[in-house]
Amino acid sequence: MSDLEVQAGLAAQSRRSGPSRRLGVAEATAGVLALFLVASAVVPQLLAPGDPLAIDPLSAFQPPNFAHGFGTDESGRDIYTRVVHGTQYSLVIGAAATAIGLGLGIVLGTLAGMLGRVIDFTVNRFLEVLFAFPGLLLALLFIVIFGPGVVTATIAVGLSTAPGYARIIRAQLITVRSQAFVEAATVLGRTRWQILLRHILPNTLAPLFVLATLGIGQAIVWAATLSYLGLGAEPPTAEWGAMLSAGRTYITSAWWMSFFPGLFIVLTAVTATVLGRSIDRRMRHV
Amino acid sequence: TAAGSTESVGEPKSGGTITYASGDAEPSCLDPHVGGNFPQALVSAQYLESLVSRNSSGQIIPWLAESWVPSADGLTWEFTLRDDVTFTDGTVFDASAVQANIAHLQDPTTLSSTGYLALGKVTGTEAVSPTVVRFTLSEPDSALLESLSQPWLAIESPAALERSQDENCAAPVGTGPFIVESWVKQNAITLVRNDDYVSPPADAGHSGPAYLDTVIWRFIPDSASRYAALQSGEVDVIDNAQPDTIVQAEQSDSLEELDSPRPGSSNRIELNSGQAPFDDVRVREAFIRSANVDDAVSSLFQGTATRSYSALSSVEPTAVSNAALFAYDPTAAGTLLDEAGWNETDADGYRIKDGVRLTVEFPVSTNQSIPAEQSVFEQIQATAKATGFEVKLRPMDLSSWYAALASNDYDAVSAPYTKVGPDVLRILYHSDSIVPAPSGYFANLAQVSDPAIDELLTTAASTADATERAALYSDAQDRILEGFYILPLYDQQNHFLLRSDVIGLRTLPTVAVPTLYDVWLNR
Amino acid sequence: MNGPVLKSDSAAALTVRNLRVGFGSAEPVVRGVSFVVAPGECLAIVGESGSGKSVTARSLLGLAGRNSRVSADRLELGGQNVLGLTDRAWQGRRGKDVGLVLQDALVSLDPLRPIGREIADSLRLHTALGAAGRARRVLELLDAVGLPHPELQVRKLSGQLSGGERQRALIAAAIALNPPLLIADEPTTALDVTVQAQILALLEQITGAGTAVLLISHDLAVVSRVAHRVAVMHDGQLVETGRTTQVLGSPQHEQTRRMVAAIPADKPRGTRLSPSARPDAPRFLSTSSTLSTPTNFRAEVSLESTVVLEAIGLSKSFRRPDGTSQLAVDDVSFTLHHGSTLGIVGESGSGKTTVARLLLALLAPEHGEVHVFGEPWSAASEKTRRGLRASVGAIYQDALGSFDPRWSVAEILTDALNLRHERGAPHTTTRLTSLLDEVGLAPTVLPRRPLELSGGQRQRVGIARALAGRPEILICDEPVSSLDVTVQAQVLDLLDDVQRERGLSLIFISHDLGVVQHISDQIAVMRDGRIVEIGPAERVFAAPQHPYSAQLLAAVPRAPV
Amino acid sequence: MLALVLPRLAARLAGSVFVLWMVATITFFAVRLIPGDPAQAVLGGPGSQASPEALAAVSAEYGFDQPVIVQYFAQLGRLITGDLGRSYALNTDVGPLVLSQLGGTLLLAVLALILAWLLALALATWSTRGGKVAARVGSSLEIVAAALPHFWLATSLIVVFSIGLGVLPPISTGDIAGLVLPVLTLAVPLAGFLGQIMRESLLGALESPFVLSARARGESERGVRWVHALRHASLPAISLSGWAFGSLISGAVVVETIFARPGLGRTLLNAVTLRDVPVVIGVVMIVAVAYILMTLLTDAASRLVDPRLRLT
Ligand SMILES: Nc1ncnc2c1ncn2[C@@H]1O[C@H](COP(=O)(O)OP(=O)(O)OP(=O)(O)O)[C@@H](O)[C@H]1O
Ligand SMILES: Nc1ncnc2c1ncn2[C@@H]1O[C@H](COP(=O)(O)OP(=O)(O)OP(=O)(O)O)[C@@H](O)[C@H]1O
Ligand SMILES: [Mg+2]
Ligand SMILES: [Mg+2]
Repeated sequence: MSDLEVQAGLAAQSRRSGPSRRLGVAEATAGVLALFLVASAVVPQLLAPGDPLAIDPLSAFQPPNFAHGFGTDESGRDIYTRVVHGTQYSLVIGAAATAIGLGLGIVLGTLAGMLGRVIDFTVNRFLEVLFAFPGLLLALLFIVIFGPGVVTATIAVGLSTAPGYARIIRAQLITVRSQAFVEAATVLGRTRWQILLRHILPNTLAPLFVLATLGIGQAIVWAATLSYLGLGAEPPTAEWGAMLSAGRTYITSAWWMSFFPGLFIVLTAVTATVLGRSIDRRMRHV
Repeated sequence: TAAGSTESVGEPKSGGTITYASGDAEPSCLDPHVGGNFPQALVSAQYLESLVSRNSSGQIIPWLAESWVPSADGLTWEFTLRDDVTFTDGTVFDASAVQANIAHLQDPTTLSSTGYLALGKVTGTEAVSPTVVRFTLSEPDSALLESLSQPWLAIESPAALERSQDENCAAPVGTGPFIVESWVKQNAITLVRNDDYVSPPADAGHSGPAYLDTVIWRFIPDSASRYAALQSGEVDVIDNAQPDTIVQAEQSDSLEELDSPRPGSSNRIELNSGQAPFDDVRVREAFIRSANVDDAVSSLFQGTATRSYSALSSVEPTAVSNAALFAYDPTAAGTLLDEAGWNETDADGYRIKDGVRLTVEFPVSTNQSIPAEQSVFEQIQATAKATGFEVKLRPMDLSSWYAALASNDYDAVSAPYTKVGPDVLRILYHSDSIVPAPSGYFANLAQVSDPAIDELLTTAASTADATERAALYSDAQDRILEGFYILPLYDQQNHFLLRSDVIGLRTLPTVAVPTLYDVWLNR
Repeated sequence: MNGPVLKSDSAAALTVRNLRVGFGSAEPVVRGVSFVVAPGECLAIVGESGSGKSVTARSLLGLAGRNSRVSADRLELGGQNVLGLTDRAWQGRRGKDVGLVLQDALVSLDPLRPIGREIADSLRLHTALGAAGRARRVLELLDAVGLPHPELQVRKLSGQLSGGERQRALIAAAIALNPPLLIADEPTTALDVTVQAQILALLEQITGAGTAVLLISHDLAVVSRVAHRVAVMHDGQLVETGRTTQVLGSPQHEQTRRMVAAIPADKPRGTRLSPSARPDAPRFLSTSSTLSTPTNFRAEVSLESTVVLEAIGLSKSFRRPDGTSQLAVDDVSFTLHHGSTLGIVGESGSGKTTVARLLLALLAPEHGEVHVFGEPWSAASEKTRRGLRASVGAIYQDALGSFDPRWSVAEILTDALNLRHERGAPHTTTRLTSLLDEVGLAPTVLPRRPLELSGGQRQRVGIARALAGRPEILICDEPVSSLDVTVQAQVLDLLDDVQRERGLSLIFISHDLGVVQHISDQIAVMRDGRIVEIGPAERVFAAPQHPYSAQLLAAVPRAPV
Repeated sequence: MLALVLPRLAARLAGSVFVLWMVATITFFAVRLIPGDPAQAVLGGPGSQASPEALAAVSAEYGFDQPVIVQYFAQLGRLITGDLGRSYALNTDVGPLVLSQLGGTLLLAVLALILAWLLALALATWSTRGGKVAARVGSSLEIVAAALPHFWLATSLIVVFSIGLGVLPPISTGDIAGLVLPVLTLAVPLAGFLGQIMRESLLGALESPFVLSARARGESERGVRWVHALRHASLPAISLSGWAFGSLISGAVVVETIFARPGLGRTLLNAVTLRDVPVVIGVVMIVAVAYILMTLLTDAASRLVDPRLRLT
């Protein structure tokens, strides 16, 4: 699940891609999409006035048509309405899982990077152990122990991304720690804590903001996978992953049921990635 | 197109390999004595046979036993066995073989659960002669024949049973039309024809060995892949077909459908009458009246399932159906809730009483309920909400689901139970079944505790006379239905889809498992 | 230094007429450059950073880069037109008709391939030579460029070679096919003087063999040694071209004069190296636009004055990657007197930076001690030291890296002034402005971050930060080595002025002997972690006693002034 | 040389053993936290109607009546002797079971890794060939591919290739054809990731001075890529392959279920739902060993491609 490491690599490299201050087509599109997604999450009623849970068995399985732009599902619920209203769950799952992963990662990574060799060694072995677990198993065990649902799925995804973040943070911290400006601060007579708080942490954590936007997309994809395994959001929550996996059953007879939630998952992940990388570029080339 | 249109396909041809894809879990043991669940029944029906079978009108018919006579007091039964049958390992089928099987089932180390329970009243067996075996019972058991017809009580080679359980689980030896050749875990079981086969049940389509050379028995848990595999011809028969694929198959020339509801109970939602809020019959009725099941079934099953108003499967001749009790009537439901004291409504539109919300905890086993059924629950959730019920659907894996049941952590639940004959009612609704087994398992999930029902079911279980027995079960069902303990949905769905060139597939009318004995390939 | 005389243009190895190069839609960065190089002649293009030298060089091989627009009236290699060649045609000429040694020597060899393979590449691409033949030729080439033990070197990766060795390998690769024209872009920057001398000798030898050489450099001293003719480039144009002696000896153009003036070597202390033409000129810079009069104040510093910093028998070793230990600093002792400057010179890896870090107590010595104002410094705890930290400032070679990239200049200086809690207050701003004024920067830089500053501005901010705590000792580790000569001159002048005003004591570390000579009272020559010679600057330069010092000094190229 | 390598090997080995031990420990206790009686798992799984005697007998036989810590050390003891124990639910020894499932998963993961590499390489080289359009299309493809959930991709592939075109089987068939879709399912999202990395580093390498030097020697565009740039571009992707392997195993849980392939993923999923502690531990241990080996392998591959690493 440490797709984040990949992202870290990307984040580190995109430094090189040059300071294009102009808004690219991709960025502009991603911006518009992001606005739409945020609006869907905050004021879904505005974009889709219907009730996402309202069933209408008699108009089940309708392909996209004038009344139902994205078609209807097996219970006759309007898929467009559900997708729009589901944004909040998916975004919250994505954001919260990332926050949890990142939070844990910061604690572990900082411990490993900052406090002596013994703790570094211990935390490192611990991370290695977590890496040796398949990420999904970590999530699986957690959910089986604490029961399925949006909250546990979120925590599970967060937990399984934490080692990835921790590794990145540790590496970043070690890099920052050895940089000349840290020595310069020592020469100016600053204390360890002052240096940690004013220089090391801000410089370590700043790139993580970007990582986090990238991680959100991945978290949503993982949460969807948990839904597929029947361990995600509880019905009839209009969570995308749950909709996607419900629609998958009817893939041969009602493609639209899985296509639109799937499309939104991919779009969200892509939007987050594009925006994250663009923000990163801008931040680096201030 | 629907199956059964087997006219004019010509003479059966021998030979060929068929691939059967099961959506059920892969058994951990191929011997259905051990444990005893449906997946085992499905596959073991191809290589094991029972003493008796049942025909499509519900009558018990001979199989390995040619005839049987109960004593007048119903405490002993003598079965006359066929004398021309040998097990595929060469062992002779005789009275001692039957004895060995009953002993195996009753041996605690076998870890039998279904078979063990079915033989609850059997205290001993005796070989009267090589072809006559006598069963001794502690009390009359009107369900004995039905029990013995089930695949979980099939007869295996006594020599094979002597082997270790591991060996026996991997390749049980019976008298059936096929022989277990190999089993690659998580992939397939390979069965080959028993060339010496002589003992089809009385209602079989032909005699002598099976037509097919080989049967590949695969496990494809994902329903979409299973159907895709059938469509692409990768497999020939699939079970647990989804409603939408059945509808598609009906339009296809290359696919056929076989619908064979399982016996025993219907699929129903059981309301936990043992605790609030469903300890109040008015609330139970209100819930049932507030659930729009008809629309749900017709939209989700698209005509592949018929609404049930009975506690029993429609294949059970003794089933009682009462549609009037389950009509969708939200107004009546509202009135009933008012009467029961749930007359206030909170901000979310749910009924409350003494500050407590009218909440129905509904754990759903993701392993046991197909997606369409889970959607039925969602629609019930949505329609019941209009009346003021907050139904909390909780999907969980099988172990967690049983754990929730064991800790009485449910108000509604749906748990099918397959058993041949109406005796299933005793298992499901006798108050004895509320007492959990040491494992926490109990069958009376509605927690029906009605002395009158207990009395009716106990009497029926030991009543030999068919008419009398049917009347007793009918009375019991009336009481169960009128007590609004359950919300029947439909029969336990058991749809098979097959390629059109697969001819002669039928299910055994016992527990509706398919038999490949009569099947031949028109290729 | 009289090069071969060109009879006619058609005999030229390279003819360029009105070359213009631009990127994207921006203004061209090379604007109408014309020159000719004859076989056996070395033409040097000099000019300050960013004037377009490298772009010109790359354009001559059709490698100006992505988005480039190249146009010219004539562009001929060996008399043949190469304008508008297809990429494929260019591929056939590069390496064969013209060799290019890129500016970034340290990173111009593929770090994943043995250098033998890199050198053999041109042979593989342009000749039918078999593997064995190529291997033989590679050895010859390495021998020719003066790399000892070629047979060992060919298998090394560029990471295993020193800067000078890499530069020589690159030259070997460029001359593998004896191209009639060799273009060498800054072939000696970032090299030790001794290594630099070897490279220059090599270039001379190549020219001598009849190859035309186009040398690009911003270092006039280097140029004066090998070039027959010099072309001065400024802002994309050649402003002055002529014989080396003539151009450097009596510079005509303003830009040329400024560059010549900025050469520090041999200029006595106090000599201004930079004119004060800048609008933000600091108050103590002389207003004269040419060289100011030397105001020699070296005599004012008496060796008997107070000792402010003392190093006693410092040693420090590091573990090498292979586990063995390396003595980076070995028994180093010296004293620094109030108001004086101690210059430390030595080749790369001789331990200069390590000494600086020991002096700053960023490293603990294994043996020996550092005293500051007579108090224990290295032996004290960091807590005790913290009180004295303000008196010991530092300026780093890598100014950019020494700033927190997230902080603006204002934040950096506020922090250094210990005014964090009064940010934005009017009197804070006043102090910041006056501090910037001291180093000759306008207050407009305050909101900018280090990345948004030019190299010279960054180094000045670094000095301002060091001065903020009003230190009495300033330790400068290569403070000018990454700067352009003209900017370097400004920084050196600034340090001179501050020292004079404040009576600062300086440790000045550099591998550039010219710079050190210009600024130091005392000089310590380091080699392999030891100080091989220490003494008054004039004495060391005039009469080096240690053979190594002598060798070092002999290698310094000097501009004809 | 040997004297230098040996201590490092020893440290590495010790680290690996520690990781395995911790993995076993965490799994053991985590699985014990799951509600449900292990004896029940032995007796035909949840919902079995086992008799009290049977439960007691099983508890005694498997030691479930002992304190958890005793069971833990017993389990550890067995692990040390290489005995993975006996499955509660499957009536077999875990060792042979897990080994028999390992092959399928490993084949899937390795093929997917290789395919992902090839796809990523192809995409990266194509999209950096010059044109802006190619670059845009390339990077969009990569980002979208990386955002595809396995289960959705798998179904879509089945719909297109098995049902629509009828060219590939939707389930494992034991031959090459049956491998194509599962491998594609796993490879495409991974290729998206690797592709992004590779393209970035390829661009970096193509702009580096040593490539300019090579061009100045007359190297062709293809030569520049194959002799220089791709090698550099592949380095970060190689070091990520260890991680990628882990994520492939996670993906295998889904892919094996959908394509009805035997393998560790499916085994694991079943074992977790059945509370089959020994099987869960067995699978996790095997995966951990595979992960450790994979990390060793990627290290070795990095050394092969990057001779600088061989120097130290
Ligand atoms: N690929 C490019 N795209 C856009 N601008 C470029 C490119 N290459 C160089 N430039 C610009 O062209 C100008 C001249 O650069 P060039 O590298 O030729 O300077 P230089 O004289 O070699 O300086 P230095 O002494 O620092 O090497 C600079 O302003 C630089 O930013
Ligand atoms: N932290 C360190 N760990 C290991 N070796 C080091 C370390 N710092 C310096 N060295 C080694 O110590 C020796 C002296 O290094 P130092 O940086 O002091 O040289 P220098 O004279 O400043 O060289 P340069 O002119 O290249 O900056 C070098 O061989 C270097 O490799
Ligand atoms: Mg240049
Ligand atoms: Mg240094």
